[in-house]
Amino acid sequence: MAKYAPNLSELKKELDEKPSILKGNYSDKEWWDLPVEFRDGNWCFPAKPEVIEELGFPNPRKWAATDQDWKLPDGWQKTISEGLRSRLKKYRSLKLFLDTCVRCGACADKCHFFLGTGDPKNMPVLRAELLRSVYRNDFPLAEKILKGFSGSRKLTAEVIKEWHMYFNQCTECRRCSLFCPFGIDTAEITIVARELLNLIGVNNNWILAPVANCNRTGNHLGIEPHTFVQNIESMVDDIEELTGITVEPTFNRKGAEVLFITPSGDVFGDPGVYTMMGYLLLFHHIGLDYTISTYASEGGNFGFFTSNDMMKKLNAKMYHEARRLGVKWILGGECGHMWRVVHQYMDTMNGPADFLEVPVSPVTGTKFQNAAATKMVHIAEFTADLIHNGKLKLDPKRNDHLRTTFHDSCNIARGMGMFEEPRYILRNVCNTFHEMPENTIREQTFCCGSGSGLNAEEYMDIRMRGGFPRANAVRIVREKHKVDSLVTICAIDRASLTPLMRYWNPGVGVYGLHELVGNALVMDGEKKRTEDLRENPMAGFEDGEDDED
Amino acid sequence: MIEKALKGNRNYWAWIASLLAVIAVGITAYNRQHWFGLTVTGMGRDVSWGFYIAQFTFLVGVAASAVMVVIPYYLHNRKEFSKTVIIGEFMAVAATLMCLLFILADMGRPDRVLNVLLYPSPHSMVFWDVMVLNGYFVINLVSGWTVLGAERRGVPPPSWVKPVIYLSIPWAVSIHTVTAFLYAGLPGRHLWLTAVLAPRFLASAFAAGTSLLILVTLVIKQCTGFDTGKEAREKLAVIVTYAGIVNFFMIGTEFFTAFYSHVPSHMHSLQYLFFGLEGHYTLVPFMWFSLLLGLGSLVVLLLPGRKSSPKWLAAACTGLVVSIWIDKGVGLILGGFVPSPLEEIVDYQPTLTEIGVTLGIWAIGLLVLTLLLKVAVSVKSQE
Amino acid sequence: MNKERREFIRKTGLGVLAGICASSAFMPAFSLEETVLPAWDEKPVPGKIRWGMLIDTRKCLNECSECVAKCHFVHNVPDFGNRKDEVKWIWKSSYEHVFPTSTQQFRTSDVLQRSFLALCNHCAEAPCTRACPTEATFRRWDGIVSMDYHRCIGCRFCMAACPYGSRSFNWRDPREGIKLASVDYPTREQGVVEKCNFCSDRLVRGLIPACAESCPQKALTFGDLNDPKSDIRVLLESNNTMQRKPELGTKPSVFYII
Amino acid sequence: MKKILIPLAMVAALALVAYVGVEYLKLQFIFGVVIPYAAAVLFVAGFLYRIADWLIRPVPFRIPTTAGQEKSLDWIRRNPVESPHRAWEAAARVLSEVLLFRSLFRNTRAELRKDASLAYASNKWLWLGGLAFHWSLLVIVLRHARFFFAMVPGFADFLDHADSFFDVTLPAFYISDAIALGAITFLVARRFFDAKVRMISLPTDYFPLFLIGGIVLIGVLMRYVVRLNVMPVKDLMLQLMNFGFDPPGEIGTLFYIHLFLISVLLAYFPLSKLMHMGGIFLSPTRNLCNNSREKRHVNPWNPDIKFRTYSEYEDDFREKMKKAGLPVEKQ
Amino acid sequence: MRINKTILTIGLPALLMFALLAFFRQSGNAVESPKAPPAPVTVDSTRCIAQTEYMRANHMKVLHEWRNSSVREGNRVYTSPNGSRFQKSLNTCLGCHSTNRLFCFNCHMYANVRPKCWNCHLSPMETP
Repeated sequence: MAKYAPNLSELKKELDEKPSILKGNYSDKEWWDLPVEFRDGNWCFPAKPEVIEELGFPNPRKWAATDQDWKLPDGWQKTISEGLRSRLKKYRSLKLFLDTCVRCGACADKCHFFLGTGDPKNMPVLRAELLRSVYRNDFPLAEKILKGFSGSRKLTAEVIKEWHMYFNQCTECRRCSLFCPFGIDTAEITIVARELLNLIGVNNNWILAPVANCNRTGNHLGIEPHTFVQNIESMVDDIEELTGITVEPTFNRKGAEVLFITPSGDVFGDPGVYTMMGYLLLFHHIGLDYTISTYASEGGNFGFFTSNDMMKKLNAKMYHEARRLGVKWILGGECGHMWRVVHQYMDTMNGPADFLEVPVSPVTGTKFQNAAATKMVHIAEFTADLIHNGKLKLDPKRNDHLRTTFHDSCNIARGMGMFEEPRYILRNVCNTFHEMPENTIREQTFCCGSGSGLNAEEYMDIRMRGGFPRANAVRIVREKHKVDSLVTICAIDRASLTPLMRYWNPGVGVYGLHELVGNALVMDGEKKRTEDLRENPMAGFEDGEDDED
Repeated sequence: MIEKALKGNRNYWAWIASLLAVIAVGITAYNRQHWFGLTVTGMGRDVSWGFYIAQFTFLVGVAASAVMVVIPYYLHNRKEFSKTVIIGEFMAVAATLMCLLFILADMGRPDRVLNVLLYPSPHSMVFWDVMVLNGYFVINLVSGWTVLGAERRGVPPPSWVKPVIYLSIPWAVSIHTVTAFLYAGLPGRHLWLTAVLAPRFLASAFAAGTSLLILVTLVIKQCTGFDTGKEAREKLAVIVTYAGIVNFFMIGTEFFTAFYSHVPSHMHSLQYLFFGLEGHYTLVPFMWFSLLLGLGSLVVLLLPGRKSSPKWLAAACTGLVVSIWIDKGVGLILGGFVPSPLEEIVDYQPTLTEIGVTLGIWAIGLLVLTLLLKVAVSVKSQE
Repeated sequence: MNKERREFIRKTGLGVLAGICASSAFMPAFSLEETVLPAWDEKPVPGKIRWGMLIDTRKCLNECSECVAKCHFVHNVPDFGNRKDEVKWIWKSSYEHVFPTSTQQFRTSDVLQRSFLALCNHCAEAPCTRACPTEATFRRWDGIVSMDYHRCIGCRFCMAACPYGSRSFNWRDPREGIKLASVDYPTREQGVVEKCNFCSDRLVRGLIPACAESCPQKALTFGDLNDPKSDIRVLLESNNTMQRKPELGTKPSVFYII
Repeated sequence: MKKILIPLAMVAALALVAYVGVEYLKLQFIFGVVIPYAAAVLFVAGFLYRIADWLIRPVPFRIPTTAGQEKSLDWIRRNPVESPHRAWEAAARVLSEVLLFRSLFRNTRAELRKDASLAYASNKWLWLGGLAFHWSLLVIVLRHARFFFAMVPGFADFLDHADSFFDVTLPAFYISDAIALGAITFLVARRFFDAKVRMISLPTDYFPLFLIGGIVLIGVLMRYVVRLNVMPVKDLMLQLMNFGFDPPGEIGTLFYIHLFLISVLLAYFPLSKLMHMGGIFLSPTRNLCNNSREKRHVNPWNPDIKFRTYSEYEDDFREKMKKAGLPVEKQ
Repeated sequence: MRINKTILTIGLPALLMFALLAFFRQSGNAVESPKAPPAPVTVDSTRCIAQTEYMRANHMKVLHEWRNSSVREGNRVYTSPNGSRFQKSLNTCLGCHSTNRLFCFNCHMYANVRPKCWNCHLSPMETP
């Protein structure tokens, strides 16, 4: 971390002392005169040529953002302007959002990157202006006449550098969109800008490598089927050791009732694996007839951060696999952007899923009418329904060693609208839950700072700054209520909040919601539990441990 | 922050809806008055002020009583008032707003209200009253809102608020003094022409306004579970007791001056109010009820231990509020007009329209108070 | 052109016009008065004149109310027939009502039976002008306490301040209470206060107040109190007179011979 | 500074054009009849074109910004306006944006305080100023109906009456005039004094503000200060409404400046950010239902993408899968 | 399908526009386009206090100023630039203008301006 991020006291000093327009210091320059500077920690490594080739993307080459010459392909200006033109035809949202902004500034201080960096171009309105200024120059006739009056500018290599910088300092979290009086969603603009950049080979390895992996092996991490199974089986062993219960997940099994898909981070990464153990315990507890696919082994979709086509391509596997296995419906694990894709895009892109049935919980009989078309249920909805119907034996005291707060992941909050279910579950599985301050939760939640494929190690500087508003909110509940556990329902959050907390709020752990469910579940035939899924001692259960010894 | 007032449970919205219904009645009634003129009220040539001005006078007192929490909290740093002080300030805001609305409702030509500012007349007490009331409204709203806003986001309030809050203390005294001067400076009205009127207003304000404040805190506790603290309430009850005693003492001195001097014109109004004059007895039962109720409430407050029982406290406070509302609102205003300068007696009775408008304005005041307190309680009880 | 225009008005505004005509229905047929130049043609010097009135109550006939009728007709004072909405500029009342603080024991029965005229006293120290928040009522250059109906906000503070009950409020639209209208003076609007103006509208035309003019007994003497040679001053100096409620220090300009 | 002065100078120059044109060149007919017609045509045609131009572009995905609980389990209270599930709920959402500026109501101001801590202050001034600005302008436009119709429509008459409630000046003082001028001042001042907004503001942001400000100011001048005879103005307006081409009567130059600036505003409207007036109704993040899991949304250009099928995958990993005990389709 | 949509999106507003135009045309035909009222012939404008044009635009200002100066200051005489003297009174105006009963209302109705003057003061309508 040290190499790519300033140490905390330096960053704090900078936030305290450096003048910025966030603090009301006027800038003496116009935004288009501000230079773009790439330095350690503020750019992601570009995709390796072999990855580009594997994906069939244009302009594979070795380059770095710090290079003077980015080796853009011949005629790149034309590629960009034609790319933009065709996308304007395809998306009303893009055209409308480029046209209707009045620059009222309501969004200005809503972006976590702006709050963390103080960089004016991180005000969502200016981020969009980066593209808008070029659009205005190339498109509507009248504005062309009024050039210089409307802030139009030419498309130059400098502009591309600026795009690369700032459209990769946007996590498509949509917080700005919430406050915009016209609902202008910078995410829509960032999505298109990143598509355009990909057209001329300006890209991000941390996004494209997982995309290539996912295409080939079925998941972002590139885990091949046998390793995938081994990983889960080692979790099964851990679970047996901790609880004395043998859970029995099945793989690629035809005829199961439910296909379970979760981000591969839950299978491979710490602390996601504990969440996975939670799922396995839960499914065992209720005796769910489910299977896990090694082919559709990824819930997340980095295609979403690449291009519309790529998103569709990666997503197509879910329905394809569900049809092949003949399941009735799909259950999805905890993930942020996975659910944005499933909720808002999947059925449109790869539906209709006529071969599936409207999901019905086999335990409670609840029909998930809200998933009648997609046929895919969110695990939090599923579990909340179980708890509400009293189908789970829970002992919230088992989470007494944790004082929790809940982080709404941006996609689940503003791209799906799920707020109550996870809170309901959390209140049922643990006894101490405190909300963070009101302007930082629910629909106003702050991004972890590393979403949308920016979770790269070399990007640590920007990530720690972008996560600052979230970390600051956690700090407040930590000081006020001694909160030490940040619960979330997003795989990227689990991966990215962990270093963020280590950086800003050491001592705060990051947990998946179903990890806490797994802790609290009282399983039939289990042995005396004294440790949570992380093998940390539970509070208040030590006596039992002594007895056993 | 006001968005907090837009979130509430079923009871909250039912309360808001019923207030809105009453406001609608009030608007309808006012519309009638605006169209047909003030003839639709009970006022007339001889009793030319009535219910509206009575409510106004009473509510100025309610507004002024905010200092009874501001002084101990900000001047003497008594922490037990920390939760009550915002309620006092917001009550002052709502009460001042009602005062202004009652003045407006009483005006024959509300469309010309801006004339007061366009042709400022420093020799007129009304001009000063409009100034101090608007000022008090702004001071309390701004200071209360700012302090609450700072508390909501967990930061210290900006430094400019302190002077504004200190300013509110003499300002509170001024609103009631100027209001008393409205009456006390008129040559032909013997009931009002007394130097003790301003101090009497202040005493009754600190008794009735503070009682109302105690009642509001009790209602909040009942409805939201937000408790401003027993200690604060009991301290306020002490203030109520002494202010009440001073108030009744001053009423007594008025009686002495009038009846011992035996000047007929000085006695007439008091005779009309308390004993009836020339066959007119309309207000006599009300005035005695007020007097006995007020004294009874004071006795309850003075009895040991009764203050700490919420029920007794609520009863005594309600008693004092009603007593002073009758005495200072209705009695004082009507008593000033009867007998008239020509020694004629004309009884006054509010009409339904007048009562409708009055209820409407009270409902507006309660609505504003509810919204403000909803915000305050939401902020104060946030995690 | 004109015809077209009228045609248009007829088509578009018949309703509005009808309304206006209806409201004017109570107006008798008459022609407007010729424009007359005022009795003085310069801006008056403040304080030079102070108009006053002396009422010789001995001459006043109990059954006569010519002055009241004339005044109220000339100034379009409405009559609604009830006390509550009553508007009056000048009226007759008993001794103990007009002089409540001067009632003494054992008055002659003559005085007790006599009726007394009451009207605005046009006080030199008027409490009403002090109370008015907009200077809608003010003391003019010639001592008349005047009302500016265009500025009055209808707060009725002047009514509370007036110790003589001389002020009336338009509780309702006064035009409804005018049976016979005069063109010499405008009507008032609902919601403003009005009172005797000492016929400032007539003074400007060189006429004396309507009440004084109409009195068959010539009981009312009007004149300049600042002019020692004026009739009123001569009478004041040769008679024992009194003012209403002199103890209040309002210095009324209306005097009574009892 | 330049980006403020240039639009200001532009508005002044436009006013000067009308002044010179009418006062010296006597082009009353051009400024009173020709230009207003041209501007109206440009406005209507341009506005419709821009709307149509948006409408013909598809909305491939259902992307509402969800600001409240979606419809899920029956016992979970959902938020029908912030996360609309039915069309009328989405319509209510759009209307709440259009009429009440719902999203701006949420506005906060981030404060970076000492010791690197953030606080979010409730900040509704922009909401209030914007609301005051738009509503007062709407009222002003509607009550101008008295110039455009021989018989004034009832609601415009009512608005006129309510707007001139206060009996202050002659001719009657309009409350909306004061509010509009105040709001414009606030919006300009905000662009100038707020460091963030100053940076994002372009000349195109100041220009319409100054233009509208100029129009209102001249209107106020005409009504309360200079005083024009409104008879020929109404003649002209009625004629314009009837598509006549008679030369206008004697009207003060100020009126022509007022009319010319309005014409410029009308013509400029479809070319500029002012089109947000139409755009707000079409915003896909606000006008779509959040029910994409329940009802299928169709993308008219849904591309046909070849994805890696299971059989291709199995072909690659068959041996490894078999070793791991995974079932395979082909042996 | 898409073409239909396009036609609909352009066609509908166009239709609406056409309907609006038709409506205005129609309403225009119903009433002949009225002109500003001509100066009433019966008025001898040389005797008026000012030029007709000035009075048309500023009569309210004149009346307002007259009222203030006469009622509050006793300044009752107005001397016009050509030396004629008038009493500052609405009656001065109506002395001439009452011959046309629609004198005020012609324009005031045309412009839909309803001041409160006539609530108290006589209008030409109220003369025989």
